[in-house]
Amino acid sequence: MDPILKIDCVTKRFGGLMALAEADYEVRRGEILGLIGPNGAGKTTMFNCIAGVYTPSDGQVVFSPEPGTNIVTNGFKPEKITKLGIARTFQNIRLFNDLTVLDNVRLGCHCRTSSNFFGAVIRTASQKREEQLIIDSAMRWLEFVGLGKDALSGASSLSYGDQRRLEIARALATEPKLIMLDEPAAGMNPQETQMLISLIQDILNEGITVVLIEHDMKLVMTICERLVVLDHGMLIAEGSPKSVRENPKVIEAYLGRGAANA
Amino acid sequence: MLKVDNIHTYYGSIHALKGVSLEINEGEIVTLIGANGAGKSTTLMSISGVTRAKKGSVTFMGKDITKVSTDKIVAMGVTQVPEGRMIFPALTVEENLLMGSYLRKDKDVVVKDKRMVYELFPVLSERRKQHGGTLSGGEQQMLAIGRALMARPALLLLDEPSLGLAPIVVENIFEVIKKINSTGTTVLLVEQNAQMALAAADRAYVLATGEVIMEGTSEELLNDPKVRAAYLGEE
Amino acid sequence: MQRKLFLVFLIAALIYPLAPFSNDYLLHVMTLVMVYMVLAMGLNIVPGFCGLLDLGYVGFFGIGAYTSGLLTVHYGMSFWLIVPLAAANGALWGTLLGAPTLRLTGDYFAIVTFGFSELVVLFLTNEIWLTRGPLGLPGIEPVSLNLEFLNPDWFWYFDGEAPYFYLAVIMVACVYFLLKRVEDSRLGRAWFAIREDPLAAASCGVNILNYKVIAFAISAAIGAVGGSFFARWHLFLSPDMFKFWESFLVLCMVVLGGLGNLRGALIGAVIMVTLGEVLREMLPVLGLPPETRFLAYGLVMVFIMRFKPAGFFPAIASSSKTNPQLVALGKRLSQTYGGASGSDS
Amino acid sequence: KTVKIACASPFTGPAAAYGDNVKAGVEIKVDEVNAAGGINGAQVEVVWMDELCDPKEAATVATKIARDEEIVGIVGHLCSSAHLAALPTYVRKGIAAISPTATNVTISDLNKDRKGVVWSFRDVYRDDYQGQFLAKYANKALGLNKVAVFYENNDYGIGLKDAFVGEAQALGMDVVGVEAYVKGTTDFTPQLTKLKGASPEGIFISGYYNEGALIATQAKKIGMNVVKFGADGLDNGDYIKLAGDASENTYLTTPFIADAANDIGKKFIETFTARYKRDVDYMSVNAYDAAGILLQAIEKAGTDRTKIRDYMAAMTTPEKGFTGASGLTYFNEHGDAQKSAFVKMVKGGKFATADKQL
Amino acid sequence: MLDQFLPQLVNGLTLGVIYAMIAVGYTMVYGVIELINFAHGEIYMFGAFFCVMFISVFGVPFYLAIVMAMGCCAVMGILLDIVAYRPLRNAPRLAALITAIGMSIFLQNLAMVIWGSRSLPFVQDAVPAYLNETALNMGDVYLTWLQVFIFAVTIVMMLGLFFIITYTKIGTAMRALAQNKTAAALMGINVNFVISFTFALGSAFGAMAGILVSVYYNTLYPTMGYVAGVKAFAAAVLGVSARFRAPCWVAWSWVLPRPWVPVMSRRCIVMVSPMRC
Ligand SMILES: Nc1ncnc2c1ncn2[C@@H]1O[C@H](COP(=O)(O)OP(=O)(O)OP(=O)(O)O)[C@@H](O)[C@H]1O
Ligand SMILES: Nc1ncnc2c1ncn2[C@@H]1O[C@H](COP(=O)(O)OP(=O)(O)OP(=O)(O)O)[C@@H](O)[C@H]1O
Ligand SMILES: [Mg+2]
Ligand SMILES: [Mg+2]
Repeated sequence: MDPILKIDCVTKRFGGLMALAEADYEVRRGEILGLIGPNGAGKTTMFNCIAGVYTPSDGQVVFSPEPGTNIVTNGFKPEKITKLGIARTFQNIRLFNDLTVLDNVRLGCHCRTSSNFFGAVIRTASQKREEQLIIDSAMRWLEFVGLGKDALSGASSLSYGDQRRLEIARALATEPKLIMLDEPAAGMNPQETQMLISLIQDILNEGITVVLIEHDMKLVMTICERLVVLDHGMLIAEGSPKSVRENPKVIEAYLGRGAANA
Repeated sequence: MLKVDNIHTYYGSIHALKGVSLEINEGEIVTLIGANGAGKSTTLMSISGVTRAKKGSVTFMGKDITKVSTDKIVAMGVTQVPEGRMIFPALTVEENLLMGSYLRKDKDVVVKDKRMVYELFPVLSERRKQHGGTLSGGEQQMLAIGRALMARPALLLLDEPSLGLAPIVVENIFEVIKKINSTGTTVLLVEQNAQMALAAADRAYVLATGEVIMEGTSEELLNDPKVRAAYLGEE
Repeated sequence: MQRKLFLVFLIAALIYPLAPFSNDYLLHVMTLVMVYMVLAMGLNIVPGFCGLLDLGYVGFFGIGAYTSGLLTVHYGMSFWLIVPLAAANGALWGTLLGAPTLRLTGDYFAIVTFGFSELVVLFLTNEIWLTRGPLGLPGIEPVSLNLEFLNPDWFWYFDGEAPYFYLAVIMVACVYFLLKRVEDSRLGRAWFAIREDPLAAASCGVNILNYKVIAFAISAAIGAVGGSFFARWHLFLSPDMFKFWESFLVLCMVVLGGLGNLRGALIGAVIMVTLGEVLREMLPVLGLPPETRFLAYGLVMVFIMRFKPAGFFPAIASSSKTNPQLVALGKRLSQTYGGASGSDS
Repeated sequence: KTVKIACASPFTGPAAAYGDNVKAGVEIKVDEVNAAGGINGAQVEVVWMDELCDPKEAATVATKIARDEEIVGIVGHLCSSAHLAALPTYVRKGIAAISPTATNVTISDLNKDRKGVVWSFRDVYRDDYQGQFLAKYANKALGLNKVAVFYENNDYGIGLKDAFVGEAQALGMDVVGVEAYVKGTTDFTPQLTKLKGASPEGIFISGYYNEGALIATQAKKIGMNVVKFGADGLDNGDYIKLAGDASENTYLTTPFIADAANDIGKKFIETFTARYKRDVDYMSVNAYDAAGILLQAIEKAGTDRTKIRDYMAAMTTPEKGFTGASGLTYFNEHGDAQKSAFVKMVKGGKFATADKQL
Repeated sequence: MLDQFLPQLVNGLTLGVIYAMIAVGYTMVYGVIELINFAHGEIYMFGAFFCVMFISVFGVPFYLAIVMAMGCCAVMGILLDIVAYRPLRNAPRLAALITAIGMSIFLQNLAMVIWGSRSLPFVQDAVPAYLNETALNMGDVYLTWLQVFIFAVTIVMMLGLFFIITYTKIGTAMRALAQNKTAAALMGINVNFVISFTFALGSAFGAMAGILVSVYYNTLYPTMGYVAGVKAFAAAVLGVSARFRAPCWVAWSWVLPRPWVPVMSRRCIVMVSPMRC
């Protein structure tokens, strides 16, 4: 199994504080990797380092969109990384609230399209075709996450769970190789979590690798093939859900006795 | 203690609450469950007077607070942990906590409470001097809860306190809720994690699309098949 | 219904100048309104579409005006040549100013633009060798239409207000449709994304800085076009016509009309320009001295904002109603999902 | 029945104070005429047009005036820039304007239509005339050789300054410093301290009285008790009020000196001070006379715009001239007033004829 | 050059502190509700006029008149907030900005209608004589007591303000409110009161500045708020960018109005400084 993403001794400092301390692991092509750990362990920071919001103070992030091609993405701007094929969602939803649901997803298509000012002004045939393409693929992703019917309504009028799904659709529209979900199930009730689980499975079937941060053990244990556990920015455990669940370090730092009822 | 009598709340044209009524007695833990967009947060906001109820009335300790301004309501002892944390990003953790005790005069007790909060959430005491905005999601959640505790409220409104917290902390949170309840604070709890909410609460209301569709003691609801299917995620 | 009324009004306005009873004063005011319409639409791009506060827009207006004025006075260049040149010049300065400073967020950027417009005024005031400074730039030739290559006596001076009126109409129409199209395109969406949430925009692959600069340059170019027309119409320029107050005036138009909405910009221009003239008429009728004119002016502004905080046309992604592709989509949706499909866009 | 004339000036905005002066002059004139039974039985009505001294507004106002057939003539504009902006309309529409205050030189070239017919006149000195005159006066009468110059950075200030400096150098005077300032500046100490080093014998203030007063005061503050002199821009009672005793021995050119005024002037002063409770300033006087000229033209030539213009254009010799509060006025072929300048000075806290005249 | 530098420095500082005082008004309001309150310049102007009115019409003694004028302007500031801005609390930010501009136009013209458009001298004989005497004099540098007074007043007021903002309850309330109104309300902070208080304080400062300027130059006129306002506005935003970092805006507000800093370079400073502050 060749890795799609290598996290190579990545360290991130904020002043005195070490949010990530030589975290070191890899994401395999076509898997669902769970990234868990206590609050403030550095999970979101990890995402931000991969997505180019932060640059690692130390170490490398190596991304290989195709088997064989390895790109060190340190210091790349977010838009560049998106173009390379890494998409992400945010821990606290960040949608374009004043835009329609469709427009949110159309924006996802931005980095795969090219029409410019002049194209926009003199509506060339090619530009029209492109617009149609954008709309079609946007709709496809909306249907995919089950928001097809709300395409033309305002993003802010969606309920919380739907907003999460919309954010995922937007990320998928960038046609990523790897998608990172930050606590997708937060604030969802069990029913919606169920729907989310199947959605993530579908994403995988699209041939997209998934990394997700989640505190909902039920979800994590059901769909993740492997787990990586961070604590104080350090890797404390890695492996199958089962092995991680038994790991005393993890229980002590993260799961607690209640691990049973997950 | 608190009586919400058939309130209607709107966001512009959106009719978010369509006549919600509920009642909370001194010393209870009452929980409010329901799907996303059911109107739980709106209910809490209407109680705190942030979003005003167009129709209906809210009475607290026998006083009608439907039209009373938010700060007065808080002064009467109703504190909320709002959805989405709403911590002060540019204030340090410490300052955030002190804002919680803004209305309190008993300085020395405040200091004690602060220590109590730090014991409750050790992470926070590590981050003491850090700006609230740079905290991690979960840390912010803890800060929001701690800040509310600093107010020593008579009635505590919690909106999804367990959101984004590690399992170990979640258990812990529910312990805390029980504890402060035992020290005489009444609690109104909104939760997605209905399982634990019902376990902790004495009574519960079920909200759907802005209306109360069910109410009863936690046991009744826990054993109600409809509830189990809809909110405890059992097939 | 409303639409019909509007069309009737529009046509009436268009044929009015030909009517025997038409009077220059009204035409002059209408033309002035249209100049400001162009400015308002141009400015709208920056705060309206990209969500950046720009307090120095008049700077580009001035650049355009003086480019046009000077080229006319010194080289007697034809208006039709000047317009593109002025636009280019505006865009150039827009880029030069934007590229380094658009990294600044919020009001720091506002201050920079503010400083820039002051800088332009200072340049115009102090570089007397070029602009004649405060003495102003009088004696600019009016626009002329020269078709002599078709027919030896096809040469017209734009004399009086009517021809300028129509020229302005054309200008406004062009800018309006240009922006309408941009608004509903990949470019426009990118701007909105930046306005809503830069980080999310970046994670959609939008290169924020580039798009901001593009927006700024386009807006500058439009301002310059307005200026180049203004110079050849007004026939006199002086630096203090481009004081920062003008920037605020245009900003007021944009906000009063409805930030981020083109029709709003148009309405805003009409209100802010005519208001002054209307009051000029009204005050004597109400028996108030002329000194109270701007007293009332200020009050009216306050009241409009009080009762229409989001302006007359609150911004909404209206494109889905006009864009055929989206209309088609809407139909398809309501077929597949029945009436359920929300379309409160 | 009534005759309408327009008076276009800033009545609001930063320049409103000046507009006020013009308004006063015109009001008095018109009231006099009306009191005396109007023009050929018709009462005179003034349409006040506020243009904020802003070219854009001025151009608008111009079209508004031009379109109202009842209006037969215009007193205005106050600011040269506004006047220049309005001119094209007046020329195109053929209505005569007479400005009491616009001194900019370029007006003389742009006030003619393609056939060379003059449509705008002015009852005020051109900048260059005053500038040169003052230079001569400073040198010959006051015997100054070393002068410093302050000028407001606007058309008036610059025009005046250029003329003055040019003439001064021609006369072999030594101009030790030329400092610009913008309207609304309140602090001149820096420039003054700088100039103090060069120890000039006099300061030429090429601007208006508000800033002029500040310059005088601050010059005194830092111990520069030198002669100050300026043009009609300083000619306002407020100059003395604001500058206090710092205004002592300031010399300025003016079309009009209170204590040397003719009877018309004397009468005007009475009415003015009685009505407005302040000292007469040159703007009011010029406005008074400008209105006078216009009304006389109407009286003689009737209410036809062109005829009125022709009448004024014909006032090219002293005989055909108009005698008003500021003495005799007639125009040259460019419509510029030909009148002799007086010099007055501040003495004992008020204006008085300067002891030396040229 | 140097022999001129010192006196200029003194004079510049005098002005600088005054501008700083106006800037404070902006900074506070801006800091709390992110509103560029353009009407602040007019408050400053009204301060001067009120003071003169109290002296010349009611014969109030100089210092008392100052205090009274400040009081009036404080009230005026509060009214301004209640009437104009409060209704727009939840409206888009620019709406309030436009209202501010409208208010500024309104107030300026109101003053013109009330007191006429021409400049008035400050009632000199009401000003205690010793203020115009030189306090200390060494070579080119000399300070009048008035300047001393100006410095003293400013320093005292600034310190007071600093104390209020950093140490008092209402100060912290201001800072909290600036970040999240809802949350602040949920802490039991009376939002409207705090904002009104901010306006009152800022306006009082503005009034004081206006009075000092009009005494210093012995002139006041309805449009004086316009120029001062704009300069202070620039200074204020730069100040805000430095988050209540006093020295920064004192410095800027001192540099900006200096004529002897070549105009061009001054504007350049305005342009680059945000990146530096
Ligand atoms: N910009 C910053 N400045 C300073 N400290 C920061 C910053 N961002 C994050 N941190 C700190 O780094 C640590 C890791 O933050 P991070 O958001 O990655 O935690 P997390 O694993 O996502 O926790 P949670 O599960 O609660 O979201 C936290 O303790 C936080 O306080
Ligand atoms: N600020 C707002 N503007 C417009 N509509 C809103 C706003 N806030 C909530 N709503 C709408 O009001 C209804 C109730 O929202 P509310 O947040 O109270 O639901 P909730 O039960 O708290 O859901 P969740 O579990 O996601 O918090 C929803 O339909 C939501 O779309
Ligand atoms: Mg996180
Ligand atoms: Mg909620």
